[in-house]
This record gives sequence, structure tokens and C-alpha cells, in this order.
Amino acid sequence: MAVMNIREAINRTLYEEMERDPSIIVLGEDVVGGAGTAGGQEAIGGIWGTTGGLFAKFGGDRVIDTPISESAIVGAAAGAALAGLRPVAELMFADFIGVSLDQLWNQMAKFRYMFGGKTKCPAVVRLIYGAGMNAAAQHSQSVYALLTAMPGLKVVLPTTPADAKGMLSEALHGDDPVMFFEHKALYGVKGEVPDGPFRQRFGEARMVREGGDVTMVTCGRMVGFCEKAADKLAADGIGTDLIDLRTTSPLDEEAILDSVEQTGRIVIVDESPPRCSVAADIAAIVAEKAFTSLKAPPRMITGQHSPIPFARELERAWLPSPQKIEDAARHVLAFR
Amino acid sequence: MAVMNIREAINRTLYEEMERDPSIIVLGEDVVGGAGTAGGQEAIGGIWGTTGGLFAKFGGDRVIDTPISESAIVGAAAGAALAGLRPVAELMFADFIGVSLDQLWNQMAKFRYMFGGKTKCPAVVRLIYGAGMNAAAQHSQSVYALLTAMPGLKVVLPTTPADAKGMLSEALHGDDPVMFFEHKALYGVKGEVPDGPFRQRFGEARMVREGGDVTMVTCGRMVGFCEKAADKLAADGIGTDLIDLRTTSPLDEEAILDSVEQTGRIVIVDESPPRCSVAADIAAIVAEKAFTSLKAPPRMITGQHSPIPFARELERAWLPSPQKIEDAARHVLAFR
Amino acid sequence: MQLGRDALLGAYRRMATIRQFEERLHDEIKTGEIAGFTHLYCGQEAAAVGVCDHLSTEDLIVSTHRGHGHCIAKGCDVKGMMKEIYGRRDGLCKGRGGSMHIADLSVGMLGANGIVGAGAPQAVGAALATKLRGQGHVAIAFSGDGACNQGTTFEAMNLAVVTKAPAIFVFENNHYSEHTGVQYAVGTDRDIASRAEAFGMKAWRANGCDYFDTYETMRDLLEHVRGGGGPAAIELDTERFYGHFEGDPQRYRGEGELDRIRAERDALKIFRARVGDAGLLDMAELDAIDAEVKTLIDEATSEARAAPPPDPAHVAEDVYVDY
Amino acid sequence: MQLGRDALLGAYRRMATIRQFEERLHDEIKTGEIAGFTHLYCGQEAAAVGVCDHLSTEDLIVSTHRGHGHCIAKGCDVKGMMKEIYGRRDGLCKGRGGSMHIADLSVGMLGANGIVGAGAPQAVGAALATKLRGQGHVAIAFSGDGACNQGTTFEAMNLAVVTKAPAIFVFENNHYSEHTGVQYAVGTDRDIASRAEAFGMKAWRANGCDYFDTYETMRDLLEHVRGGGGPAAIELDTERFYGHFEGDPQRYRGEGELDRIRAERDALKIFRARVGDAGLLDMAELDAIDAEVKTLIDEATSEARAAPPPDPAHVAEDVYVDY
Ligand SMILES: Cc1ncc(C[n+]2csc(CCOP(=O)(O)OP(=O)(O)O)c2C)c(N)n1
Ligand SMILES: Cc1ncc(C[n+]2csc(CCOP(=O)(O)OP(=O)(O)O)c2C)c(N)n1
Ligand SMILES: [Mg+2]
Ligand SMILES: [Mg+2]
Repeated sequence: MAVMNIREAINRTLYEEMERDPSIIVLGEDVVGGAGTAGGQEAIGGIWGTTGGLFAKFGGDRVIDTPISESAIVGAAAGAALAGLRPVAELMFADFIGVSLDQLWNQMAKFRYMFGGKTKCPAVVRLIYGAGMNAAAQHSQSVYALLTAMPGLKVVLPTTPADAKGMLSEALHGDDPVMFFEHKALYGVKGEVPDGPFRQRFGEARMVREGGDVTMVTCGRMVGFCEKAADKLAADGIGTDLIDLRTTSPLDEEAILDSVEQTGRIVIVDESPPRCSVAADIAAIVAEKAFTSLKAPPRMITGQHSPIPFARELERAWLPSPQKIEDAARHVLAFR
Repeated sequence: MAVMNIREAINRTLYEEMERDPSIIVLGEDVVGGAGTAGGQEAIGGIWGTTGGLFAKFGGDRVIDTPISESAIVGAAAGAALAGLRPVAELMFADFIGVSLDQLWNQMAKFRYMFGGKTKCPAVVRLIYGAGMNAAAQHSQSVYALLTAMPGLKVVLPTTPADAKGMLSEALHGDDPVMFFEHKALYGVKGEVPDGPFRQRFGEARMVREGGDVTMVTCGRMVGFCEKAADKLAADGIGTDLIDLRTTSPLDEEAILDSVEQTGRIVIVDESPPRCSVAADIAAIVAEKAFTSLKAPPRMITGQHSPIPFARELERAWLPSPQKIEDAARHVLAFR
Repeated sequence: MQLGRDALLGAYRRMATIRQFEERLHDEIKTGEIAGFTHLYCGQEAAAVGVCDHLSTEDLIVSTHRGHGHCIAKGCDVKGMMKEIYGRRDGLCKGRGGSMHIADLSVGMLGANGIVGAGAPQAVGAALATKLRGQGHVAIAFSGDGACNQGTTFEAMNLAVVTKAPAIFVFENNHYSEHTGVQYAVGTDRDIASRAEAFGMKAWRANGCDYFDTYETMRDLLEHVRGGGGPAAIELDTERFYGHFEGDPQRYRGEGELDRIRAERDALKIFRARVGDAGLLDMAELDAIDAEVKTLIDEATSEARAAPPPDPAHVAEDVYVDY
Repeated sequence: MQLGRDALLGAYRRMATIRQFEERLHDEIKTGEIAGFTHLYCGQEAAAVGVCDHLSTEDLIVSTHRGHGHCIAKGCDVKGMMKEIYGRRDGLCKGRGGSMHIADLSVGMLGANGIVGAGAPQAVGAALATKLRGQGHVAIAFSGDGACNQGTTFEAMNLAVVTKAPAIFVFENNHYSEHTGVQYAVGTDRDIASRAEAFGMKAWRANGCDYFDTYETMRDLLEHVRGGGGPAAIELDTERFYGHFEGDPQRYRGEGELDRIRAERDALKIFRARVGDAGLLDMAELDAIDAEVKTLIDEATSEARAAPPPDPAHVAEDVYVDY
């Protein structure tokens, strides 16, 4: 097992999968970088550094810089997938689903169903998402709830380098459109990554820790926040079942319900605004399906019902925090 | 009080409000109809018939046919609102938020916040939505959950002619962007409409009936479905509190929680797919805030986690039905 | 005209099939048995057939809300289409899609589309796929004069030029988008083809009511694209014989307009006149095809009417390959 | 040159303010005190000022992610801007917006924008508002050479032409969108102004590093638009002196490119040479302005550094007027 960060895990997995499968192509803005410049291509390899080296190895027919036109990028991915390729399209910021939603939602998500199950659309869309870098209201959003709501899409959010590799590889072996979310503040997270072929099935949550007193369900960057809260609780002898969803669609209901059956108390943490969020979705499922197990109301810790602010102090206040999570856990534990 | 249908109520309200306020303009595809044709303008007045007569009265500077370019339509509305007008933009099908989401979500919804509260964006976007006309996967969706999730927008769904007038008028007096949803299968619904100025505040649910045994919460076309189910239950002596949300953002939590406090049993009915839906949102709120009142798990009756099918038999099966709602109510009532 | 007898008979058969398919739908819709929105292609037959007659199964097309003609021209099964439009279990798309969402990838038909302008970027992606395979195949986006104002169409044209994709943009200018005239909605006073040229591609123009003009112009165009010359566009001047959708009162039409276009711009009449004048085919042969097509459409209709509906139990299937 | 002394001094002052504001930011960002993404406008000063010097408060502009120059040229308070970029409570937008989201409607600045291409349709809507008011005011969308490939920009141009809105599309071609060259991303081998022409509007071209060329060309353009001639476009050939955002290693630049553009394409140097050669202003006067501007920027920076942060308790306020 090699130790690497999430950025590197994604880069290497793209490289290995492209070597394995000649039908994989990569497209997006500056995924090569330097097209049409004196400095030349491969000048930088993507502003996030995740696609570096691919152009040098696989050439311009498979690693394609595009103009700024996200509808065309995602639409081209949809069409290429119908036509037999496995495109990996990059949305430099997930917020840009605003200008490309139709191709995700009304096109690639619906082809198979509308066309009577006689086709498939194995496109992977990489969405760089999340707050924490003071990128303000239009470059910080966690749009996974919107896409989780859309039948036909799979929604994937790795939080470790191993999951990044395993789930990207799974996406590139599967036959459905996959929304692959990369948290911009997690790129530097390091961890061990299995060598060689390795796939992580979708719909299997990761038990980050088992404690039995309270259940925490979350995904993405909030996994780390919950770990901090769980450490604090552990210091007081309180054990946390911490569940990293890994994928919100499909959802590992079983993992959640099993834990709640034991703990009877759940805190759901989500970096999105509260309304119609994944947090609400899970609270609803738990309320409907684990009603008799619940010893306290499910508690949701989310962002605010407001756009995401710029200033450091405000962004921090907007987001869930380890402290708020810890408080929520103590609150549900104290409920009688 | 005049009796009219929802289509007429919207048309008359637009007319009356435009007479009152010269800053109101209307724009969209074929909202006049016939531009650039031999037949001439006002040939039809919108494919839904809601904007007929406006051009003849208010002229082409205030009633504007546009090319097929929804981003430009909504974006122009956003800009016009910033510049002091009150635009009413029409999305002929709500599904077309796919090609215009950015202007709704990242632009008009966020201006006020991003700009430090120093501006306002009083744009009204009319979205024609919903299933029931076999318009298939791309012309039948109930996209209100997606927009309810977005801070900065208000989301309004009239189900009676009076509410259509009252809430459209409220939107045109208010200073925030309003997503005004018109269900295509409800246009013909008739009812009494107050004469003269009349506004219905947002965030006030409508108690369609009070019964005290079970709470049903819903909106849009599902209000009628719930009424049918409630009639059946009433025949067995079961009383339903039927709540028409009227607006999902802001949400009248109080009306819901008050009712659940009394009934302890709730069925939430929503014509959207289940995940991250308004149904889930309300179930979560109820679970969190009315936990001790609940005598049974909240039950959600929604569409399927699939695109909306074309064939009559399939579309019917996809949607909630009075029967499914009735069954759900009996289920929560039987829960011990 | 370098077309042989078989090719000519085939072209006429395909156009006649579209015509009769649509005329039958026009009648059947009145019975109330067909649900949803249906957009008839009648009047534009020469466009679909004149374009698709150059294509093999490996050449791909992406269509629009007005897609029946493209489907038939590309080789979709007519009975399967009829069943689909009737919403039947054994329809081409199992009754899930309906008129606006017919696809058959086995013949290179990547889908009709209810979202105006959505197909254009998909055709660019499909063209990138054929380019990568390197066998000279192309991908075609059919678009209307209305669709040519949608941002996605513009973006697609630019992306095609930038990536040198073998993508072809076929603009069927039938002068209307719903009830709006093209003179209004396309702001420039130049034509649509000029717009494509401004994006950096070669563009052609042809009479989309004349099979021969369309076919021959497409030959030149395809020589350019298959030869590696990059994307191209063609504007086809054509006519829609019915309303935007069934039920449209068409008050935007000029006086006598429908009569005039029926008289002067009918693709089938024009075809007959051209092959008759040139002495290439006998009218009786064409009459015989009309009769055969009528039989086919009769059968397709009665079979569709009698076909079983979909089973509601399967409503939420076919969403994913694997979930 | 018909500009009087005061106008010339004012133009220089505004350009120098932009320059020094940005250079200071470039230094301050290195200290780590400024959060988020910052895109510097340096090098394009003549574009913003040459355009905005024609505008009154009732003329409206919509800007981009690279918006500081447009803000200053349109009259936003420099100290308020600096505080905003520092994320302070008393910043122009209370620290909620930051560098990419500065707006001040009181001076007709409708907002910078983090979404490339989003501003163009908004300018059309704003132009429809000014048109309805009938006082000859215009609305301007600033866009980059990259933004000119976004569907929204195309749609906006067509909508402006169709509605005859007094909208102006200013394309600042600085040759790059992030790390991609305009030669690649704009597929046509004609220029961006030609693209606008293909949408049916009149277009102009000017040297966006030369205040006088920009200013005078805009005068002609505005005569056309204010006179009811409909929308118009202008392509300004200009340069960006720093990276796409702060931290960009700029490996896409040609050898010596930055030195060359600094030497030959510096808007301030060019202005000095032009007014000096024509004997219109004394260099000492301009030096004095530089010094005054330096004092302003010093103050703005130290005040911003010392200013209080926003109160986290207000994080979710200002979302609605009334909810
Ligand atoms: C994005 C989008 N906007 C609007 C519509 C509604 N609509 C359906 S067809 C149509 C007109 C299309 O005109 P054109 O492209 O000329 O094709 P034609 O109908 O003439 O074949 C419109 C506005 C739609 N389906 N999708
Ligand atoms: C819709 C969208 N796509 C991509 C980006 C990321 N991005 C920000 S600036 C930029 C380049 C813009 O280039 P140009 O329009 O030439 O403006 P310049 O940066 O040169 O001022 C890109 C790709 C974005 N902010 N929004
Ligand atoms: Mg048309
Ligand atoms: Mg640029």
C-alpha cells in the first residue's frame, strides 16, 4: 500500500484506468491547460492538479481541454457515453451545475429509463465542491443534495484516498452516470491506498468508528468534523457510531438503521443548507423506518438557510462545527 | 366574488397588477405569440393562455416575446429586477430550470446576501409544472423541492383561484425573488376569487379541513388527491387535518406542528421523487420538533425514484394516488 | 442525379412512410387514445431522408421533440414507434418515453429530445467518439430554427470547432418555433447558416423540401466532414404542415399559407415531379409504394391499438443498470 | 483628443487607482491575510476606465470575477472595496461577498460575478429597464474572451438584438481564460467582435491598453446605442499583468511575454506618452496623482487591516427582504 493524498489518488486512478480501458476520455476546462498558448499544453494539468500527466501519456484525443461552456462539456460527455465511450467530465466547481444541470438531470440521468432500458450512459462527472476556502457564495456549495434527489444519477463522495481510488474505479467499471464529488478542502488528506486493481462498491457506508451510544451520520468534509466531536465525547466515555455515507445515492439505509436500532439516538451532519437536504432525507428515513428504536428526536446539524458568506468568521459560523456537533450529540443523549 | 379558474385568475391578476404598477413587465417564450409572423402578434397569448390580452393592453415594451433561451430569459429578469423593474418571467415548463438554474440559484437568489443586504431582486418566475398530462420525463416534473432547498428564493404553489390571485399579487408587491408554480393539471380548477386588491401572505398554510385524527400535509395537485382520501376516511368516521402548504419556502411549520401535536399521526404527500424531497423535509422537521407528540412514524407518499414515464398506466402508477394516501393514513392510524 | 432506381424508390418509400405515419397520427390523436404532446414532422420529410440516406448504422444522429421523421429515416422500426406513441408495453421504449423520447441505439439513433437544444452538445460528444474510433463516421444534431437560439447549440458549435469533431449541425428552418417567427427569434438578418460560419465552420444551404437538393448538398458536406475537415452545418429551408403540436390553432399563419406550402413545397410532390420529369421512375411505381406504406401504417396502427399496456408493477425499473 | 484637463487628470487618477489597488493586493495576498480567490485586473485599466468614463450613475454595468477595475472605474468606494476584500464588517458588502461579489447599486454597479458569462443576460434585462424608462441610458456587460464561449453570453446577444435593448457587450480580450489561449477556445479564426456581428449587432474594436482609443471608440459606439440603434459590442485587445488568480504559476506564458507586455502595453505608460507627446499634461501632475493615490491605497489598506470582522451572529441575515 502506498501512502498518498486524495489528489494523487484521483490522478493515479485516472491514469491507471485510462491505461486499462481505451474508451475512457477526460474533458473539461484546463484539464490539460495551456491549449493555444505559447507556453504549450500540459503547462499545469488542471487547476486542482488532478489531471496532470494524462495528456502527455494519452494525447489530445483522450484528454481534451474545452472552452468555458459547461453545458457543452456535460452534454458532450452524455453523448460520448451513449456512443460507447466512458467520458470523465470535470466541473471545476460543483456550483457550475447551475449552467449545466439539464444535461445531468434531464439527459444523462434519464436516457436509460426514457429509452426503455435499452441503453446506458456510463459518464462520470467530477464535481469539485464544498466550503472551507472562503470562495464565497458561488464557489463553495455542496450540491450533492440536489443531485441525490435526481433518479438516474449515482452520487459519490470519497473522504479518504483509498475510497477516492476505489469509488472512481468503480464508477469507471459501472454503466450508470456517476456524480463524483471531490471536496476541495480534502484534496490534501493522506492515507494508504491499495496497490493494483481495487474497487469500492457503491451503497456501502464506511463505519469510521463504533461506539454504541450515539449514531452520527455524515459525508465529505464533515466526517473529520464528526471525528473531532466524537473524540471529545469519547473523553467522557461516550461511544459514537460514526458513519461516512460514501455514497448518498444509492444510500446504505441498512447501516444507518442498524446503528440507530442500537443507539436510539442520531445526529446527522451535512454541510448543505437545511431544506430538502441529505440530512433531512436521512432524518425522514430514520423517523419512518426506525421509529420504535428512536429514544430521542433525530438532530440535524447543517449549514444555514442562506448563501455561503465570504469572510472567514462568517463562513465558519455558516458551517457545522465540531462544537455544534458535540453539543447536538450531548443534547440527543440527554433527551428523556 | 367572481367565479373563475386558475388560468383566468392568473391572467386577470397579471392584468390588474400591471395596470397598477408600471414597473411590471412580462417576458418569456410566446407569452405574446406570433412575433415575426404573418398572423401577427397576440395570435395566441401563451400556450397556456395565461398571458393573453396583456400585449394588446400594455404593448411590446412590457410584454416581451423571447427566443428559446431560458438562461437569457431568467437572467434578463434578474438584471431587470436589479435595475428597478418587477419582471415576471415565464418558464413554459418548470423542467426548463435545467437550462436556467444558474440565474435562479446563483444569481437572483444570492444577490441580496452577497451584496450585503444593499439590494433587492423582486423578480417573479412562473414555472408550469407537474405530472398528469402524460408529458413524460422532461415535461412533467415538480421541481419545487430543488428550489425550496435554495436559500434566497421563495417558493409558492397555489391550488385555488383565490390563492393564485392572492399569492401572485403578494409576489408582485414583495421585494424577493418568487418562484410561482402553476400546476398544468390545475389550470381549469374553478373557485371564487375576491374582487379588487387581495393578497395572500406567504408562509401561511391553508387548513383545507380539520378532523383531528390524522394530519395530511401536501401541496399542489396532491391537495385534491388528499381530499379524496380524506373523504373515504371520513366515511369511516376518521377526521383528517388536511394542510395545503401553499408555500414551501417560507414554510408554515407552526400549522404542521400544531396539527401533529393533536393527531400524533402524519402522512405527507408529494408528487416529487422521494429523495431530498419536500416530503422528507417535513418528515424530518416533524421528527425533530414534534417527536414527543408522534404516535406513529411519519409516512411519506411520493413519486418514485425514477424519471416520470409516458404511458397513462405508468404515470398513474408513478404518482401518489388517493388510494395509496388513504392506505397510508390507515396505516399510521393503526400503528401502536 | 447519380441515384439508382433502388435508391430512389427507397428514398420515396421512407418519405412516404413518414408522411403517412404522421397523417395517421394526426387522425388518431383526435380519437383521444394517444396521450401527451405530439409534434408532427409532416412537410419536412425531404430533410430527414435526404440527410439520413447518406448514413450507416455507425453514423449517429441526435434528434428533437419533432423526431418521428428522423427516427424513420434512420431506420427505427415503424411498428415499434407506433406502439411507443400509443404508450404500449412493447413500444420501442416500453411505453416509458413516448413521442418525444424515441431512441434506438441499434440503428445509431441516439434519441429524440424534449429539451430544445439539448441534442447539439450530445452530438459533439458522439462525434468525439466516432473520431476516436477513426473510421470516418459522423454524428449529426438535428435542430430547429428555434433551437438555434439556445445557448447549448452555440456552445456545441464552438466546442465542435475547437475539438475538430466530425459533428454536423442540421438546422431545419421551418420558419417557426412554436408560434414565433424565425424573422423575430433569430436576431441577425443573415441566415442561420451564416451564424454557424461565424463559429468557424463551413456551412451549406439547401431546399429542405427537395430531396435531391438536400441529398446532394449533404454529399458535399459529408465529403468535407468525413475527410477530416472538421464540423459543418447545413440549413434546410423547409415547412411544417401541421401545428406546432397537435391542437395548435395556428393563428400565426398568413392567409393561404398552408394551402400554398401544401401546393408548392410538398416534398413528395416535388420528388414525383423531379423523377417524373427526368423519366427516372414511373408514377405507378410510386403509387404502389404508397399503397404498401398504407398497409404498413394500417397494420402498425391496429397492432398498436390492440397491444397490451405496460405493467404498472415495472414503473420504477430501468433507471439504473445496477443500483 | 477632445478631453479637457480635468477629464484627463481624472482618467489617469482612476487608472492609477486601479493599478495601485491591485498591486497592493498582490503584495497583501502574500501575507495570507486575504482569504479566497482574488483575480487581479492590472493591465486592463484603460478598458474599464475608457468605457466607464462615458457613463453616468443611471448607466448600469455588470461585471465579472475580475471586477475590481470595473468597480473603481464606475465609482465604488475604494476603501469600502478594500474592506470587502479583507472580509470586514464594514466592507461594501459587509464581508459577505468578497472580491468576486462586489456591487454598489447606488453608483450603477450591478455586481461582479463568480459565474463566467452570468452577467451578460443580466445586462440585457437592465438595458430593458433603461429602455422602458426612456432616458437614453445603457447597460453594459463586461465579459472576457473566455466568457464569450459561454452559452449565456450568446443567448444574451441574441436576446438583446431581438428586443433592441440598449445593451453593450464589452469583450476584454486579454488572450487567456485561466490557462487556455483565446486562439484555442474561440474556435473561429475571426475575432470576437465578428462573432457579435454575426448575432446582428454592430461591433467595434479598440486597443484596450490605450485609454484614448478605447474612450473614443466607445464614444462612437454609445452614439449608436443611445441614439436607439440597438445593442452593440466592442472588443478590447488588452493584457493581464498577473496570473489568472493569485498563485497561478503562469507556465502558459511565452518566453519574455510578461516583460514585453509590461514594456509595450502598459496603460499608464501609454497614457503618459500620449498626453506628454501632445503636451496636454505635465508628468509632474501625474506623479502627484500617483502620490495621492498611494496615500489613498495606504489608508485603505491599513484601515481594512484594522477594521472589525463581521459578527458571526448575523451570518444568516440579509437573505430576504422579508421572510
Ligand atoms: C429548453 C426548452 N425550451 C422550450 C421548450 C418548448 N418548446 C418545445 S418545441 C419549441 C419550439 C422549437 O422550435 P424549433 O427549434 O424551430 O423546432 P420546430 O418545433 O419548428 O421543429 C419550444 C419553444 C422546450 N421543449 N425546451
Ligand atoms: C461558469 C463558470 N465556468 C468556469 C469558471 C472558472 N473560471 C473562472 S474565471 C475563468 C476564466 C475566464 O476567462 P475570461 O472570460 O477570458 O476572463 P479573464 O479571467 O481573462 O478576465 C474560468 C474558467 C467560472 N467561474 N464559471
Ligand atoms: Mg422551427
Ligand atoms: Mg481572458
